[in-house]
Amino acid sequence: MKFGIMVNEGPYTHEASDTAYHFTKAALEAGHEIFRVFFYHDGVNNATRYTVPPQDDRNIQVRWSELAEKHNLDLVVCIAAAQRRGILDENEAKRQGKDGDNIAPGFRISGLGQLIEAGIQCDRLVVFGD
Amino acid sequence: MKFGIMVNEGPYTHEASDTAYHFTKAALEAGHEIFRVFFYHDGVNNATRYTVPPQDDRNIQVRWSELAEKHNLDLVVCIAAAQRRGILDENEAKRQGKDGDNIAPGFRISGLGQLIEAGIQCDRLVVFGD
Amino acid sequence: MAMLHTVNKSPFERNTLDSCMRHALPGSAILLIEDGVVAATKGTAVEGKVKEKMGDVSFFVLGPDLAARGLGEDKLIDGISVVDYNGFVELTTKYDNVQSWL
Amino acid sequence: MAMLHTVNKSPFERNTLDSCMRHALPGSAILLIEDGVVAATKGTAVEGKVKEKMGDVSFFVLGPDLAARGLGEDKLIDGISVVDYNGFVELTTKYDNVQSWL
Amino acid sequence: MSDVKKFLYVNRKAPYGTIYALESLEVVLIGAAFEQDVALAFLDDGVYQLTKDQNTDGIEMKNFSPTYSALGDYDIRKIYVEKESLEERGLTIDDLQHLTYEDEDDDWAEKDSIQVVTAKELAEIMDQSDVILSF
Amino acid sequence: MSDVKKFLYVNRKAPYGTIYALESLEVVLIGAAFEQDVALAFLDDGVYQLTKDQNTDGIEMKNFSPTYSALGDYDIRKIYVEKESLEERGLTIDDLQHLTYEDEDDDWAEKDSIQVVTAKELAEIMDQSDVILSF
Repeated sequence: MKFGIMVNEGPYTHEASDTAYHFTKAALEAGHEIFRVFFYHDGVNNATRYTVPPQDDRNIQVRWSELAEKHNLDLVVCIAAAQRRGILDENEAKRQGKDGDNIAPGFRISGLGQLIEAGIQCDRLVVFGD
Repeated sequence: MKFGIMVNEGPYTHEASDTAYHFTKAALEAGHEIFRVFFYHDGVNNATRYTVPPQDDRNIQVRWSELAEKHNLDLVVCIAAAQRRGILDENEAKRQGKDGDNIAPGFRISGLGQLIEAGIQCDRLVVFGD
Repeated sequence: MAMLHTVNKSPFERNTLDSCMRHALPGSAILLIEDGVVAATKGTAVEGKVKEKMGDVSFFVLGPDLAARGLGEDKLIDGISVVDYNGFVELTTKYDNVQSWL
Repeated sequence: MAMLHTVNKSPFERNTLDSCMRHALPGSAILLIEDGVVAATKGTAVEGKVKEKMGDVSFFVLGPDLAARGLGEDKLIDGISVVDYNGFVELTTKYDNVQSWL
Repeated sequence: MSDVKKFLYVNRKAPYGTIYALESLEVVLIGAAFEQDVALAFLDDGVYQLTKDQNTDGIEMKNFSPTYSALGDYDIRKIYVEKESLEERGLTIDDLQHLTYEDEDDDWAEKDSIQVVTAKELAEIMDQSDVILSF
Repeated sequence: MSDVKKFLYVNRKAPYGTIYALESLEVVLIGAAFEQDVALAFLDDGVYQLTKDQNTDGIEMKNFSPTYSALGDYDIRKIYVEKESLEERGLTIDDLQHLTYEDEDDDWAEKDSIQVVTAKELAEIMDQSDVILSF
């Protein structure tokens, strides 16, 4: 089956991103296709490479980036939600006149249409949030 | 009176930061002292200068930074909470080997002791959260 | 001591107001803010509980949050006082302490 | 169609499970995850409501979340099935659709 | 798979206290361009999103409630409000905005977008949807 | 103002679903160095923070529950658990970790840190506190 995944909360604060990660990994292991993981609301905060979690805890951002690399996942961060919360890639930083960017490897910034497209294309859209 | 303010949620997602801001401003206008504003949990996300809110909406970070400048406020971001969520100043970026920082003017990163101190020193500690 | 309690969540969504009312002593006050303001309106499923507690405890509601949600003061339960942010600050100084029910 | 509903909040804190149960049709399933798993345990104030709904709807609970909260499978209401993340994925494929109660 | 899917946006949270209502609306507006079969459901505290006379001057947030009245122009005609949720909150349909659309199949007559439905009816609507986005 | 203030940490949320329980504990540990009069209250879903046998291998989060048993070493002796909250959740004191401290005034005898209190008693404890931190 073809899955779309939506992540609506930031890392560490809510379990949503953890559950979405374990679900995505299990779906891939079962041979399903992950069409896209879409990060919305505070979910965009999963995409900052500036996090430094305690050494004895999981690194949520790195875990997503590694899963994306291994399975060629499409991790999409909503641009409107990202602007409100300070998640930038190089292009956005330039466009907004900001002096740096913080997006992590494997994530890309795009529009809400990517979420609707996932809804249309996928057999199941599974939402994880608060 | 001497007030301590604690902000536990990020900007835009929850109203907590807005309410804390309006409370702080009203307390200052009434002649009270704001000993410190302490940002904890997702509250640390108020301190990123990378946000670009829509033009017809308030800019929560800028509002805090300006209030701090005008009234010489002490805006403290918890270091442990900031590390988990990707909020860095120049020192922290260097120490953690990150290639940039995102802290906004008027905020400083420090430890949880600053919160306890506010509890000891202030007549009232008012907490805003989810 | 007399405490000022703040409640910022809807009583229809969370147990926050219930828990606050269970622990608010006579003579204390409850200030409804943010999504919590909906508990101050008439004709709701929680109106009875709020009115009962009003015998013991003073209720206040944050006006700017009420207005944002389109809830006019004509919709308020009688006896609940509306305050603005200045009034919120005043209440924290008038009562001996503040407890935020998060 | 038969829907898989997910509930991730405690029934003691929020109205999520109540709202889900009010809208879950016979033949659908409810999967309790994250803080929602506490609704699957015996002897609670919501046990009766859950048991009543079990006549119509299948209940599942996410094992890793149960274990994290120190709730052993011996504490579960009889008839609620434990699944792991693989089982969660399987349920989403077995039912026609998924609705997350956020 | 048919060409058109039934999208249902489920709104269960009050506005302004959290951002979910506003950001849900942003999805709806973008989604309207995709020519799918779109419906919105307002239940639990979500019904507060549709109240009349919202005034956000005091909290200094953007008042996004006028956007709901523009949904008709986006050809969004199915707005379901749950009866039980209104009653629990002491609200009636008269407390909500009057939302309409123009029906091109009926000489552009102005019609009501909001339908008050029971929980049982809403459960059926949910059951018949292909994509459910919850906010 | 007296030299020592009564700090009360109010814990109302379940662990792991959100980070509040863990980050509350981090404040408690730092706060212990300030020689104030410290008490912890666990009510509503906060009582789940103290359950025995938490195993987070499956969710791959850090299991922070062993930290509660170290609180005695930080001289934190007053841990209040609300009776009504336990009952509503079908829990008893036996479902919780056994937390203790050594009483220096009583020849270092090991004593229970947890006291099960009623809502009414907890209300009085809250009322007598100088600084209330809610998580």
